[in-house]
Amino acid sequence: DPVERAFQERVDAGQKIEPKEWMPEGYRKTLVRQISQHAHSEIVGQLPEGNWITRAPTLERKAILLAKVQDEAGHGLYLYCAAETLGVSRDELYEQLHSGKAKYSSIFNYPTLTWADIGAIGWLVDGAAIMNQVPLQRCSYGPYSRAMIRICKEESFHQRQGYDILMKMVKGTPAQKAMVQDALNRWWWPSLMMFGPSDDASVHSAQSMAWKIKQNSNDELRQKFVDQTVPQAKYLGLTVPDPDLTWNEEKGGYDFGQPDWEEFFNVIAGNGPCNAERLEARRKAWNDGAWFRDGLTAHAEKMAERRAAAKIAAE
Amino acid sequence: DPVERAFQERVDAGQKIEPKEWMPEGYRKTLVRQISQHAHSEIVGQLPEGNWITRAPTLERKAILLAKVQDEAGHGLYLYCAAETLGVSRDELYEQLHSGKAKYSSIFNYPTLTWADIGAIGWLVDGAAIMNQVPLQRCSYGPYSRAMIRICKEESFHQRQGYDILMKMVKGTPAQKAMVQDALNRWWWPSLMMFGPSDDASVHSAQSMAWKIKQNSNDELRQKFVDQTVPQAKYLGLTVPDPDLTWNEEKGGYDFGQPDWEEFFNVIAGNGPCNAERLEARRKAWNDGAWFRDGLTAHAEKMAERRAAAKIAAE
Amino acid sequence: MATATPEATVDKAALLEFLLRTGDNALVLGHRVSEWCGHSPVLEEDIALANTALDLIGQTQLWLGLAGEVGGRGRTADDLAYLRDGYEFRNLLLVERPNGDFGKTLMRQFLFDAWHYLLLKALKGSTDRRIAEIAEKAFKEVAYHLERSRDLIIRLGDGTAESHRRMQEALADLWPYTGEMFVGDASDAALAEAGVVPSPESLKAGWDEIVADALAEATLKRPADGYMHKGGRRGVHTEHLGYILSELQFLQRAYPGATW
Amino acid sequence: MATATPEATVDKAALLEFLLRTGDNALVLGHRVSEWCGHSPVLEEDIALANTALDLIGQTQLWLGLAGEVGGRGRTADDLAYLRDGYEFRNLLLVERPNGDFGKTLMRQFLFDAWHYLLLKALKGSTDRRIAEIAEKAFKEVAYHLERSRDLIIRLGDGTAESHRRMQEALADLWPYTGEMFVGDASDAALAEAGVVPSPESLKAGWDEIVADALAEATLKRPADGYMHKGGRRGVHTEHLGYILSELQFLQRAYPGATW
Repeated sequence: DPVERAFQERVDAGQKIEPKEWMPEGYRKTLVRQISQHAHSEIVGQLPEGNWITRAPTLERKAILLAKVQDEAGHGLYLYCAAETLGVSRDELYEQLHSGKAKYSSIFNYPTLTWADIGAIGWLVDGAAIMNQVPLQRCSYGPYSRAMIRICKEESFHQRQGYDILMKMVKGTPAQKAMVQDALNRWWWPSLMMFGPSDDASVHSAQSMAWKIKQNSNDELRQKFVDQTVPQAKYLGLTVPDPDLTWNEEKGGYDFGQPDWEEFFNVIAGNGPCNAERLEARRKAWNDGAWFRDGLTAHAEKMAERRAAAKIAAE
Repeated sequence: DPVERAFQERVDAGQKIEPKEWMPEGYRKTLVRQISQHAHSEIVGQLPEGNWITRAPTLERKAILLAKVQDEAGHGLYLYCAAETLGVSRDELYEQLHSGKAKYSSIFNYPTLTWADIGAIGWLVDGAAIMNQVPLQRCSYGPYSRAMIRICKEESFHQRQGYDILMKMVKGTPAQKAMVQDALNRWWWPSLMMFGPSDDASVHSAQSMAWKIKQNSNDELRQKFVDQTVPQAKYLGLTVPDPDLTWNEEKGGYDFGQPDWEEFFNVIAGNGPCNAERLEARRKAWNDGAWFRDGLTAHAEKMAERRAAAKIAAE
Repeated sequence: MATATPEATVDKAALLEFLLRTGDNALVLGHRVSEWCGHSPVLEEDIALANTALDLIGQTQLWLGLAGEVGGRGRTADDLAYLRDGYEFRNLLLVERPNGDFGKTLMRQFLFDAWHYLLLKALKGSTDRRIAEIAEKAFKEVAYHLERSRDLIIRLGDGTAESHRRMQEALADLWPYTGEMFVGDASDAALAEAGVVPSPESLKAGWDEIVADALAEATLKRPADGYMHKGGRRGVHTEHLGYILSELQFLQRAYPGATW
Repeated sequence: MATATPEATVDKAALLEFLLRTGDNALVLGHRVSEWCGHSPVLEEDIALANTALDLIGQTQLWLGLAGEVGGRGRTADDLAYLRDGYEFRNLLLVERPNGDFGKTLMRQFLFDAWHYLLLKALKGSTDRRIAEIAEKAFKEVAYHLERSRDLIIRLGDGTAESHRRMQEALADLWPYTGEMFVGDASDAALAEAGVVPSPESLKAGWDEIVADALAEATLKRPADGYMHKGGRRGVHTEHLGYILSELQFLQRAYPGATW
């Protein structure tokens, strides 16, 4: 197909594809799936962190956390807008989320149990997200690429703030330091899982790479994340909960153990500690808010009618 | 009317009136109003104390408070049963409570703001209640009289426990002692109001006295309460928040100021700090529980049918 | 740093009282608003509410920070927020009302914003430079809060029958908590006299006007001015505040002296 | 007093772990049940729930009291209840589930009671006399809890269509939290070996039977044994526990060292 070939050539040449241009149906579908999944993750991601806003330990930390969660909602907004350029409405995407058809990042199905978890999410979860997202700034689809540029800038700020929470805590009381180690123990493996299974197990990877929707393999990114994060853990005086972790001089990186992929697939299948609650919270927010959205719509319609009537009367 | 005269003679002679005996309609009505109001007070009275069960400061205090609130529910039960002997069902009485037609003791429209309030309720509110209730043990209506005998025994136990809470606190830190004084400041006047307005302002009093439903005047009981309570306050090292309080050697009792009767009538009219919330809590409990009560009823009917069918089959 | 300013002539206890009242309002309302995080009816509202809460927490830092200075016992804004018990809080009862449905949250916000806006506007002219400076910053934020909450209650009041009903109900529920905003005490009078703060009573006419205009546009009926609850400004709260504080203060209480 | 008993040969850490687990179950479930106080569907239930909570708090005092002795650091039952943070709690996730509607509360109670009953029954024969004595007392109470919760879930399961639906839904929601009751670790194994406690696995068959009987009578369908949540027994809880503790511990945390 010459059209498809021309499309691929533009992608190969590093040109951006824009909303009104022709694109293969598979490309569109893959993008919608990926962008909306990412958007849903930002939205659901408000919940585990929101869980500590009312309990943040200082006014400053509360303000920082509020600002962070606000940013995440903002990211969700950019991403839904990017998805909308592909011809799918935000309401449709919500419907997919609420029905359980669409996924969001499994990491948000883990609970935030102590304040150290808020630090760990910034450091590890945002850290892993950035690792995944930095290459997406160069994604072939223009609106997605531009959304990712904005998002990455804010995410690295969040990551630093997370690390800062932990830094303060490890310098604190023994109880605080123990909380940080406990948080690392619980978040380490789920963070590694955020890059997805080994690429041999991933079906969509090759085509996504060709389309420049995906730019690096899952294993590549995971390696990079481990190499970046282990020294940070050491700096905090923490022990990474992986007995197999060793420096491999030859490859210039760490060797490390495999996450529990059975747990990973279990969480994806809905059996994570918080899947039911996260989804229920989002459904409830949406359903309870129906009257509000209807109210605003009705008002907008009334105003339009009134303006039209006024216009006729004036003529 | 000779029947009525005979009735009055029996009352005068100190005989108990029992459910199936003839009684004047006014007597029945007054009793229903008074007993149900008392029953409702026990039920609504669970709420302000229940507010601190999950926050009780020690396991022992939590257990004591749970037992107390359980007793109050039990009192409610005796009293609804006593009212039922007068031909009015518990559901009818609930309906009157939920619709706002029936009253309950206004004291429960005040909030419990600190742990000291739990002590103050035991000491002052139960203390005033006992003062009101002790004479009712000799009430002319048998079932009510017997209910009051059981209730009074438990209430005096509650009063001692409340005083004990405060005793422990005034011996504690300055913050604890300040909490106790603050609780006395807030509960003193509402407790005096529990005896109702001065008798000149009370319509039902004379007839109720004649029927031995009521045995002492409001002012008499209030005086007795003040005389009993002021020394207890002193023993706790507290200041009673009444500038007019002075010992009157001649009458052998205290002279004291008037409660703010405007506040009293405001709270009765529904404007107390917690009226709306207390009533809403009771309504919600009742409405949310409809499916539960229906379920039990349906099951009981099924069982009755099954038993009947089994009986027929066996014949 | 504060003791050498000309404001030192003003009664310190009255000033502290005012700063606690103003800071506690921001803290407690900020807390309530932040409870919505991730649970609001649309994404734009999640963002807007987080933003409102953020502004209010920022204002809390300023007001309670100044209160700490004025109090002169070396207490920080965090000490005041996290280490006082309920009866030491001075916020209006209005701001501790439970969120209820989203309409009630918005109505509470509007009724408070209209007052907060007028208060800050007047405080910009305070004879106490420190207060005037905080008010200057907060006023800009709160002018926007008011614009937003006013707009939303109008749209929902004049929306569907259901949204109208909910807003009218929210108004009825919250109305008895608005009177407390306008009842001054001796401490207010002293500060008003010195030109440090407006007297609470002086804000009533302006508030009535803002509210009447918005309600008219929202097709909502202003409730009768019946009985008004009060107590928050002198530390007598509702049962809700205790639960707010048990969450808010948990970490500082459980790990005394730790830094975060 | 405890160190001279023959049980001193048993691993102290394992014993402490067991006592905390057992005490924390009673404490947290007692807390949840007590949240209903004054809000249940009928007066008789208000009384019954207060009674259940009371029994559980009483049991907490005994188990945590013994834990304090065994721990040997001079901690009382109150210290353990009020001064540990969430990750130090050892209760099952099941007991910290939110109350939900009354049906869910009853179903949680039944699923727990059936296990609790079997546990205590076995503990009556513990080689540790102190444990056997506590179990003796608690068993009588819990036998009654089970009788009650079993009876109610049967009546509601076989009641109206609506009550049946609610009970089936409650069962589905809570079922994934029942697996944790039967998964032992090294510490359980060591104690079981010494005859101090039954192994968690050994309670499964009896529980299955009690549950199957009751569900059949209740016309409820037993959910498939799918994925089971765990973590509570090793201190990894759900987000709910933190809120429970912020209430439960407020006074002890806010006024450290005060006596009540």
